Amino acid sequence: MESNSIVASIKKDYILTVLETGKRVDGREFDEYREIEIIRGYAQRAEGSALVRIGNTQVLAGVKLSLATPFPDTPDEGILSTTAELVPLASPSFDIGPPDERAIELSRVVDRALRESNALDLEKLCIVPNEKVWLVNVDIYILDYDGNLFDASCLAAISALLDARFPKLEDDKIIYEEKTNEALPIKNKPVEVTFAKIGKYTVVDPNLEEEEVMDARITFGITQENELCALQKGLRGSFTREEILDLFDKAIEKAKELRRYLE
Amino acid sequence: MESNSIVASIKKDYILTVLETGKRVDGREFDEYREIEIIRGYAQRAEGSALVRIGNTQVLAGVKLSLATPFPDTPDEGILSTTAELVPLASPSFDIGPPDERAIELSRVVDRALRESNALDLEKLCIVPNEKVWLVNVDIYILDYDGNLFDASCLAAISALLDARFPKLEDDKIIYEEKTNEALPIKNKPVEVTFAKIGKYTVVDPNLEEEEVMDARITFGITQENELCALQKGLRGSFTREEILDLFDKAIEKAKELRRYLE
Amino acid sequence: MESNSIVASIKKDYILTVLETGKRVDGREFDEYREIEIIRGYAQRAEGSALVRIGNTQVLAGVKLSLATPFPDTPDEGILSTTAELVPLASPSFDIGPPDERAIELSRVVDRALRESNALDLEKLCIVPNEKVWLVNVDIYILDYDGNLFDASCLAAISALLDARFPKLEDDKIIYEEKTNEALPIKNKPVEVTFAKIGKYTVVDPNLEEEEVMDARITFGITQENELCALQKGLRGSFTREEILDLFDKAIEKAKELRRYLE
Amino acid sequence: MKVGKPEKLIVNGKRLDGRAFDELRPIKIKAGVLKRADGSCYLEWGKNKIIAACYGPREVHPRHLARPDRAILRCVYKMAPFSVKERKKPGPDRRSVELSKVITEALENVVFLNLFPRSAIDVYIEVLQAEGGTRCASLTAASVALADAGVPMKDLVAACAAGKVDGEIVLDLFELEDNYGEADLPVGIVPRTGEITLLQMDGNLTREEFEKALDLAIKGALQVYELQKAALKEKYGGENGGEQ
Amino acid sequence: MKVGKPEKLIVNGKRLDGRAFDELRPIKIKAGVLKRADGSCYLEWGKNKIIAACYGPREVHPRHLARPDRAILRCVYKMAPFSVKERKKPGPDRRSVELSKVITEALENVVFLNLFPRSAIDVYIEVLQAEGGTRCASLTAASVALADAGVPMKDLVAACAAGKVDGEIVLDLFELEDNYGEADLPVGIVPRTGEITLLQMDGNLTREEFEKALDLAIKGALQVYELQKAALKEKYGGENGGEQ
Amino acid sequence: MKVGKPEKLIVNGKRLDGRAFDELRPIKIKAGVLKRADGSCYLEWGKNKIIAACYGPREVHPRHLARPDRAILRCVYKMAPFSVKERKKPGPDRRSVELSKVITEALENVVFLNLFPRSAIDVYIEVLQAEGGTRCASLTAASVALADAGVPMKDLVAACAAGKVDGEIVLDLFELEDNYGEADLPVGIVPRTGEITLLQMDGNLTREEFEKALDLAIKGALQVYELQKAALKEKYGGENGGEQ
Repeated sequence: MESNSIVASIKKDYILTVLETGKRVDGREFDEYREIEIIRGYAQRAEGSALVRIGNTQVLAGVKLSLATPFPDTPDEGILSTTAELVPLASPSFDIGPPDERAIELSRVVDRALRESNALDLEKLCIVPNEKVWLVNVDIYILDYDGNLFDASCLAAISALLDARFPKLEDDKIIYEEKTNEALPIKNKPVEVTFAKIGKYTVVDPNLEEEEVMDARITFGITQENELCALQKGLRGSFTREEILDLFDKAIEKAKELRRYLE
Repeated sequence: MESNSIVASIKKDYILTVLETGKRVDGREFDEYREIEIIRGYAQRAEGSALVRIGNTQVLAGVKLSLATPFPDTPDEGILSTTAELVPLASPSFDIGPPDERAIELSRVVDRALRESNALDLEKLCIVPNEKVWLVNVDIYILDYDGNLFDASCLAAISALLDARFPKLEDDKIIYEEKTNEALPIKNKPVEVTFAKIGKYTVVDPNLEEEEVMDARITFGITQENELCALQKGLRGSFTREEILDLFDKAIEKAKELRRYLE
Repeated sequence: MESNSIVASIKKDYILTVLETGKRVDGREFDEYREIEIIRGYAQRAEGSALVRIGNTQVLAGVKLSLATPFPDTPDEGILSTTAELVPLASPSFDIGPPDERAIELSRVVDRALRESNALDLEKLCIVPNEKVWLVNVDIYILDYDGNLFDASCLAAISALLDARFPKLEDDKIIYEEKTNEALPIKNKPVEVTFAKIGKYTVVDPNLEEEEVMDARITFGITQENELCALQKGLRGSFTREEILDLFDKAIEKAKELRRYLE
Repeated sequence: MKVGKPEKLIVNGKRLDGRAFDELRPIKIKAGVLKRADGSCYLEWGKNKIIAACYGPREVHPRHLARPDRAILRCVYKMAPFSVKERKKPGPDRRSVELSKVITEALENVVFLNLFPRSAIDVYIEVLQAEGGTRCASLTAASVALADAGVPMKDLVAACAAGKVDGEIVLDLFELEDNYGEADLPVGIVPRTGEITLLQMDGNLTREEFEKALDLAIKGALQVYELQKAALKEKYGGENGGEQ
Repeated sequence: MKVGKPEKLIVNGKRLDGRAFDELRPIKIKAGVLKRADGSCYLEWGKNKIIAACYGPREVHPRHLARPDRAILRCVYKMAPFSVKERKKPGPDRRSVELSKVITEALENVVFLNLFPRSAIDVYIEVLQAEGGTRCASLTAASVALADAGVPMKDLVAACAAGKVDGEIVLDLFELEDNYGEADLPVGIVPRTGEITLLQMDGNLTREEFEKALDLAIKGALQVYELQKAALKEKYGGENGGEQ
Repeated sequence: MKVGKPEKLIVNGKRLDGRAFDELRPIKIKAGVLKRADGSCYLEWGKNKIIAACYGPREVHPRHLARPDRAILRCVYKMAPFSVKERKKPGPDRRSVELSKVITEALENVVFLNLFPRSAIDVYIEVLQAEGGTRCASLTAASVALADAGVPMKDLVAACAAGKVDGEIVLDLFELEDNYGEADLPVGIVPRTGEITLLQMDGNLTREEFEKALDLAIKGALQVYELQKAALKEKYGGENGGEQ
């Protein structure tokens, strides 16, 4: 995701010059998100779905339910599986083919927030212990990439889970055409808050221009109890202990803002 | 399958010059097939097989039978599966590796003709509904590529199906060494007829030289009742409504010729 | 595994000059192995393991047991599966990715020696005929490549099998944490002896320098009864009938030496 | 018989979704819906939801695919895992490969590829919600995305299917008709010239039925063409120029 | 015990297919059977049916494989899905990869690779019907395909296996003997020099048995060599020149 | 509840393996254990056994990955099939891909990549025996392998995890604690500067718990740093120079 040398360095100089004035290239404050919009029920063949826009970034998540055998070590729990596709439609830097390391990291960090916050009550997704449980697939589809995929993807995933309704189950077969009114057993609504470090400055919700020059990235997954449920530092740059603790505090504040979009 | 620019354009000019005289580069009429030969039973470890030669093009199809679980939406039907391999032996333009888009298109268009004409009575391939049915694999192997793979492959596939005999079934196990006398339940004998459009001319059964310069290709799958069971237009060129209707009529005539080789 | 032209040819000349004096570049006799060391139980999460060093070549083999359905044609036999990975850690010539032809050949030649000598009594690995048998995976991991992978890998594989103990089996589930005292049913201890032909000279246990210039390679798998259980000639060079018979005799002698490390 | 097949697909002269035989599903087209892509199109066709994006002309990767005398056009048709009833595993299946090929070939006809030697023009099509007829819908959307990217074309390609359902020739099959009907004939046309650049059929049609279906599909495609143009006009303005 | 194993493989001093211990299966070789390939060979060996095709010398793809001082030789052994009892899934398996490697190495010995720097010579081998012994049959066919393509070689490679069946050393194992016998020893030789360029064994042989089997295999390969030459003569004429 | 979860992970103020809350497992580090690699490191950390090897700076393959202004660093984390309870199938899984990425990024911080334009520095990490905490152990070993290869670095990266188990913040989780504990926080630091270059967390921590765990992990990493330096000194000698 690094741009090539000279252009990148000129771009970075420009962005830093603006940051020195206390503003960002798109006019935002350091701790300000771009405009956020969430449209639930966007993809109606999914059991649940949500399109999330953060500025020009667009992410669509769809939830599909099916039946599966539980894992041997959790015989009375359903299964949650999260994937992300960086479809080439969304950016010239995304390629056709199996998920690359960026897509894998993205899906795993979102999965971590969902899983570790117990967003889904997996025990309630058990139908017959050891034999049959609900498999919940959350597929995250990046449609337009203008920065900050982590936060947008996590918002889309949890929104799609909130939107989902169980389909009818008849003699062990799913009647996908008939959705029931029953929602999934949601126990927590985690959100992720990402900061970019550019030179000595740290800004929330980086847009693409900022991501192209950032030195480091850090993502906090925050539960509705303001606890940390996931954390991921990225890129070559570093953070000090103090920066991390400070950003954690900011993340808790931002998480409250984001969680308003989940109501 | 396009040759490179200058050579291709000289070749095309030459072929067009000949077409203007009402003949083709190999001396055929516009609506004339090359010599056709079909050898059934060529590959004897298959339950059925046929080697088809159209001019220098050689295609071998083999039918293997095995047991499988039926698809949930057709619990009382056997399964037909058609694949094609453009093995690198057959042409310098064929590569090692998984089937490319040419091989996939070829197999799907042949499959379509077999399937939509109900060439095989799939219900008669059911052994125990919901549980066990015959799986019929038709594998098409291109051995020498000198043009018109569609028609040759379809002829080879249906010939191999006609050639096939059920192996002995004993306690739910197939004794491949012992073929019975029972033929597969063949209900129809579709054939495919392919035309190439070169400039304003349209010729049946293009050879390789013609394929290398053709603008468009159209394949008609024709049932023994002279109905259309598959249709596939290919390449960058186009056909007008009138051309298509006219070619359909010609395809019906040519199909009768081809079907004679199936008796 | 060939070095590039000029350097390789100078290297070869040098090695041949030394061979003419009756010695090898590392001072060994033609029929002399490098120092051999075998450490059993090296990888303790495996049911059995062994690290083998022949000179600077290091190979680690691990044995894992699990439950499987037997093959239909051997319903009362367990399954032995041998793989080899040329991990890129071991050599600049090894790549990331699925096993290449060198790794496949290596694993198959070791597998052949184990299988054809009946090293494992597969019938004793049957739990319930037709239903459940032990699957024995032998994974060979090349850690440092300084020549003669065949002999080192075969030594590592058989040593790991000798080291292995069955884990506890409880209600059809394997308790990997609890190893029993029961060893695998070992019936034979095959070893492999490899010779390299460089010009007109043939040396046992080639090191990397020798392998880089060798014309041909031949590997004999020898059972504890001094019978041949596997044979593999490699590379572009050739052997005469007489050379092969002579090397077979030498291999029997060397095999006795190697087998001492298995006690 | 197939599980799930309705007893009848036509009841009292109407189709199961209430349409007349020659009636299109509602179609909504919007050009320029993505920021990163050079051109894009969002299309709703009945319950189908499709996005197409165009990138290019741009450098070709891998390089050996570049052609000295023209651009290469590559269309990739893909379905989102959640776009269908039973989750579709990510990764291309054989059907998607074939559809990508015929859509590419249908569009190669109209793009002036020779203007951009050694370049690539890539069109990515994502089916977000599928209800039958995604092939024609995708080709239609891809055309608009190309135009939105400013790629020079001799015309748009407009597409529509006709088919046979319970013995009747009908326009624009939706999913149930597609699955349980007797024939499906997708057609892509270049409206200005009448050329047909996409044509496939599966099912069973007599010579007469085929002619009727072909004509019906062409008629449908011409209606679709108007909507394509309207979408482009809506984005670029068109009162005092452009198509009219 | 293996399911399907016959009680005996040798009955009254004869093998199950009626052959004597030192008797080859019937072999038929034809050179030049494909139009597109630069050289080709059709071979029937017992019930084995094999086609080999040679392309080259030609450009190397991918390029980084090219060698400045010689051509690379690449043989690819493949089985058709319908060539064996239970359908073989398309795509290379581990056995095919190994066979491709040893066949390539056996032929590298005889081809004058240094005449064609930076080139590739590709040999594709397709097993259409398999009945045991396809490795030697493939190597034999590949040799002829190379010669048919006019690739300069110091000699053909001829191949044949011997093995041990019910305690007897026999020539040219067919499938049942291969599956249920005690040893299989495929040998490829360069007849003019006596060099052995392919040699593998699986099974169990004493020192004496090995020597006997090796000699028998070499004898068989020499018979195969005559058939190879005859096939090339039949195509190119050989009365007044060539091999004789 | 998870099958196999112990009733308690902390009994009488001690952890199940007998350690105190702030106690590291025994760690053994040895530099330069492989002949072929340019640099290498063998590391035992509790029951974890890991080898890391460094190759480079060297040519980049495939070439298009080369950067004109700096070297690329590529770390690959892999587990041997027999390193875990149930055999791990060969080939990269999603977890390995993520770990490779974060380890690479953590090390990019300290390597002077701009000294080697158009080059690659590859670090291969093989987990031979796993018992929890392989991420930090791998990063630690990779650092030493880089140093052993003579790759110029501003410092080593030292790593250690802290976490929460039965409500207590503890250092360096072993497998049972990792699987059944409440949180795991791996941390990689550049000791000379205090920079944190690897940081992940899964589980649940309050703000206070996080701070406590972070500080504990940093403390652990500083201990690990001493062992790394000792290992390098043992190989290269360090009495009269180097780090001291």
